[in-house]
Amino acid sequence: MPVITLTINDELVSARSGQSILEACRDHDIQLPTLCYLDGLSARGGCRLCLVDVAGSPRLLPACTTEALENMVVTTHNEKIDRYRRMILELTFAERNHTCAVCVSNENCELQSLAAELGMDHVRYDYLNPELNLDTSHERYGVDHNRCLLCLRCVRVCDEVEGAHTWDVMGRGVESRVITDLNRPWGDSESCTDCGKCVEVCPTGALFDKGSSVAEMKKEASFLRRILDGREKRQWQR
Amino acid sequence: MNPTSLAEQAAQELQRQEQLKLRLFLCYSTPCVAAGAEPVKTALEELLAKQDLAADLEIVATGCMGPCSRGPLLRIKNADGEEQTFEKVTPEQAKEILLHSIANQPVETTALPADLPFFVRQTRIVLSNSGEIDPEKIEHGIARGSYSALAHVLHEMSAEEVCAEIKQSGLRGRGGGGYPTGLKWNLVRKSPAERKYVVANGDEGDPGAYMDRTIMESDPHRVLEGMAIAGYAVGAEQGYIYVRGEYPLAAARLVKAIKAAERRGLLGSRVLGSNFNFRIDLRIGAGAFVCGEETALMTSIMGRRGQPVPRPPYPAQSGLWGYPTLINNVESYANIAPIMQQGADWFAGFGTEKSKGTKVFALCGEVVNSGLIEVPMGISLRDIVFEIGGGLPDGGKFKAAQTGGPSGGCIPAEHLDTPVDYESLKELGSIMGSGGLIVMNESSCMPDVAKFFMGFCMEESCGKCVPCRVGTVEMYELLTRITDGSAMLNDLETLEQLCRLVQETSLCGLGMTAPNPVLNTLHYYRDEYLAHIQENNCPAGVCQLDQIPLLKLPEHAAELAVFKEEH
Amino acid sequence: MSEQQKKIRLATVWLGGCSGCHMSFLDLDERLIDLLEQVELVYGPLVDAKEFPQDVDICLVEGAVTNVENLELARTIRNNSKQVISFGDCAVTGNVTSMRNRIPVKDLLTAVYHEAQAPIGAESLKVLPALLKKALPLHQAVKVDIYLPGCPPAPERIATVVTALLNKQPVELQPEMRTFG
Amino acid sequence: MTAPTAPSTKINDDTGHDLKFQLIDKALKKCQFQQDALIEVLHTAQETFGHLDEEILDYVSLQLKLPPSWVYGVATFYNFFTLDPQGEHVCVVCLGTACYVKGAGEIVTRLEEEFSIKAGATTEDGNLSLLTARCLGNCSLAPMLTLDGEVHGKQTAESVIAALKAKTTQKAALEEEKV
Repeated sequence: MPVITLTINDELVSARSGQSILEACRDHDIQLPTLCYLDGLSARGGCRLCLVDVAGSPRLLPACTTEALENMVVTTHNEKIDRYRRMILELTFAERNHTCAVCVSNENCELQSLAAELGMDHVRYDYLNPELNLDTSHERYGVDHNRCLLCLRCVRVCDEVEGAHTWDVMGRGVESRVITDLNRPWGDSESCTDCGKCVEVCPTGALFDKGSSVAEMKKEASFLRRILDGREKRQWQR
Repeated sequence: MNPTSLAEQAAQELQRQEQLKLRLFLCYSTPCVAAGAEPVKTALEELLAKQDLAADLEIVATGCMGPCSRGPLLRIKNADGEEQTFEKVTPEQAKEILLHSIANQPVETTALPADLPFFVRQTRIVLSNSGEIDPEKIEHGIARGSYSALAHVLHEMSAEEVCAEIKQSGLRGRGGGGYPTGLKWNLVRKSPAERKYVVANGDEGDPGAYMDRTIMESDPHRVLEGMAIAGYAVGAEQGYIYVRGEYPLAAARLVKAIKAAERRGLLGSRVLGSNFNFRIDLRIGAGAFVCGEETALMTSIMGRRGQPVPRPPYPAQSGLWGYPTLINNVESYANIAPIMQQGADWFAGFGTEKSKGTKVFALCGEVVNSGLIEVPMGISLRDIVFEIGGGLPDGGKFKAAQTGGPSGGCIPAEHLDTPVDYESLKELGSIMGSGGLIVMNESSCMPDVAKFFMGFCMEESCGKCVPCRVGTVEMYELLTRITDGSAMLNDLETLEQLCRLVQETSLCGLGMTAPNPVLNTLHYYRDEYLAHIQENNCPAGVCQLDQIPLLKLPEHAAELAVFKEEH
Repeated sequence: MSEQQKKIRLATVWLGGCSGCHMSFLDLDERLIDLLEQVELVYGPLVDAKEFPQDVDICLVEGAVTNVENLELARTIRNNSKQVISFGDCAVTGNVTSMRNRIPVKDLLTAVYHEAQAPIGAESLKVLPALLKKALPLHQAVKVDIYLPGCPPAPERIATVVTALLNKQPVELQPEMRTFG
Repeated sequence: MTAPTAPSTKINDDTGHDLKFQLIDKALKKCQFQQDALIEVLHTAQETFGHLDEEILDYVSLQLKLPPSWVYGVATFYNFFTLDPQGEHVCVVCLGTACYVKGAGEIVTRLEEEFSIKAGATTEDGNLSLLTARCLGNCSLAPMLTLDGEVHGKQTAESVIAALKAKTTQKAALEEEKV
């Protein structure tokens, strides 16, 4: 595969042609915060945390959906980008009811740890406190919309990897919500295969194993790369 | 049909029209119909039938004539080509006008003066057929040159030449962005692909804008012809025209127009006897402002949730179903045929150095003559509002002209002499937008207007990216506080910072431009914001300001809605 | 006396919270002794003072701002303290205290004072300070200088912040020390 | 979940119901069951039934071979589609900029008070749905609204209330006559 060279944070790095800026960064251990991106799923560009500055572009670009190109000059961190990332996290926290202290994913949550990492220590905007429910109709799993970020990893993993497309989104704007089938209780879903991939890839406590209490829910999304490599490259690892 | 038979049909139809003693043009576009054009038409038809005059006379139900606030409009044209236009016509007046005109007697009803600035200050290129033809009769259009540009292009020009001509004309996107149309066409033309698409964006969503609707309703063939020329120029055989769901009449007329054109070989296979095939399908929107954004519009054409996708890749590289797609606004396409007919240099003779041609505006709000106008680029706002528009009614004082809808801003009185072109409006913190121009008087409160637009963006946000989905709600909350009296001074700072964030980090144009009305009004009318916050005073007298800032609550503890004895 | 005056004046406040943050403060254990050599504890649930004093150097505020009384006290704290610290998740984010925010105040009071297992009775409402529509994090009411998150913040976090403040050094919590929850 | 029912096999005493499904079938055939035509099919269904309930969405999803959640997602994304039945009469107040600066907001508030419903809702008796629109493109008639699809320009709160009352009492009178 042809190799290209680009500059990231004043350093020349090489990348495979067709790779995204984010993939190039991760290959060179350059840290970029992400929430909606997950290795193995299609990139979406929705959480806006991986925005980077690309010389010549009037706008900040999401590293996950922007292809790395020859001679590109990329800056992943500066005062403005870091501030914007914190503000975006503030908005994310303000949107739903993320009460870390009583969440099943406390201490194992990507949102929680990103906030700490990026120094987002308080939210200046009004908490919207939406009225949202908890669906525990499924035999093994539950969905708590209070903790959902609308990253749509569940929707994508269900469609792209499991092939069931049980999940999708209803409504729009701040009223958007993930749904199963025709917005029926998850437990009634005919398309759901109960595989649990959605639960494992969910970055917060929105999807969880039933029975887990505060701080008990631990997730492992690396299975995705393993099974995808196994499937695509026929490299099953045992 | 081939170019020769097209010209023949045009000549035939013209001849027929010339033989008529009298032609009555009745504006039959949505505003005039709402104002009562239908009974006028019935009355005229009955009279015609009774007097057995159908052979010598013709009633033409036309598209928009312009001054919508004066509807129903009736124009009468005799065999000598003399014309008179009547406003606010009732069925009785219409009959009287008809009878007297037949008898060659002076009409009692006063006609609009022929030199009305509303008419004479306009330059009609896009709207040249609007109000002159029955949009449902293709012959009317053909008689006025419809499809002759297409015939010329198909038989005399190469695709490259067409793109070059458009580039030379200086035409820029009329949907608001102002991207040079010729450049876009060339990009798509050069994109190698087995299949390409042409899309017309008729999802005119800006509140207070109805230019595209009028174009589609009044002269649908103009749009179809422009799309076909584009298809030829970029190498596409399939076009889609995406019409806003709120415009059923435009959709119905386009369906009829497409069928009529296909029947005559003006669209479909081997167009006008050439080797070029071009089909156009209609897609009807279902009510989502974000679908005006090009990538969202394309996902909607594909039957999905109309959410935008990050650019790059641009539609010119990867659009509908991953193929290169040319997407232009309806008004942009409506400019194509005249450019090809009369040449790029002729077109470039209108307008300013960087903004060529004309622009159609929907002039409305607090203005005497509201309606649809087409003016050369570079005309001053003052001329539009006070000459064409006739100023404000009831002695109202001009406060602002809003352009660009929820992505634009308010231009204050001190900038009335600014020429209307892409760059000048941008410098003022507004945008050309698709062409809504709303005049406001002193009774409009600017923070309230900003809140109105933010509410719009909040409800229309698709929800894909965080800054727009949540940021618009938070900005709306802050503006609500300012307009209900509970804001504190630091809220203004929070609001401004949030505006910058949403502008710079949103995924698509909706979010990126959503803060514009706030930033723009904060720039020109900051005093008004401060009056709300510091003096608890709404200068325009719009806002209630009956809420209490948080920190002052302890002083009002007694009035707070606490659960007391009433239970 | 002059020795005393040099001591740093520390106040702790308990607004809408469970006092868990104060418990965690007490969990500083033997470090409390060192601390008290440097500071004078002038106000809080741990000392007997009726009025919030003037000239406070450091004030740790636990809990969310949930009623008018909290709001009034928050104002007083801000006006009389050099450094205000949002102490624990309820003060920083609203946390558990703000879980009532989805319920209209009237319904909330009905549920608690009329329908609860052992109804307290309407008369108690007369002495109840007016509830705000929403329980708010402290910084949404008054300016806050330092955020000390955690539910409760571990004693190590408290020690880090307080030590830095006493040494007049900038407060910088490491990422693992600034998680919510 | 109820199994998707094809209209032909459906036991239904309401023959109008079957006819309506036939209209959807026609739309499906016209678009050759192309998945891309989902919005067109939903348009037809909305026009035919006046709303999109679970049975309809389930049927469309089955016929187009699209996941149910996909269909539901599309149906709830666009303003035109409603999942609940609309009232006997529908009043859509335009809230475009021109109408807004000429007082359309006030009209909505007054109507909400008069009929004790929020914009977007239907009265309990199912008589009236009060909706708002983001510009219907009749700005020269501002403030304007539509009553059962008919355009009414230059309105005031009083004129709308009068027109709506006339409509609702008209119906009551007709019913009385029948009795």
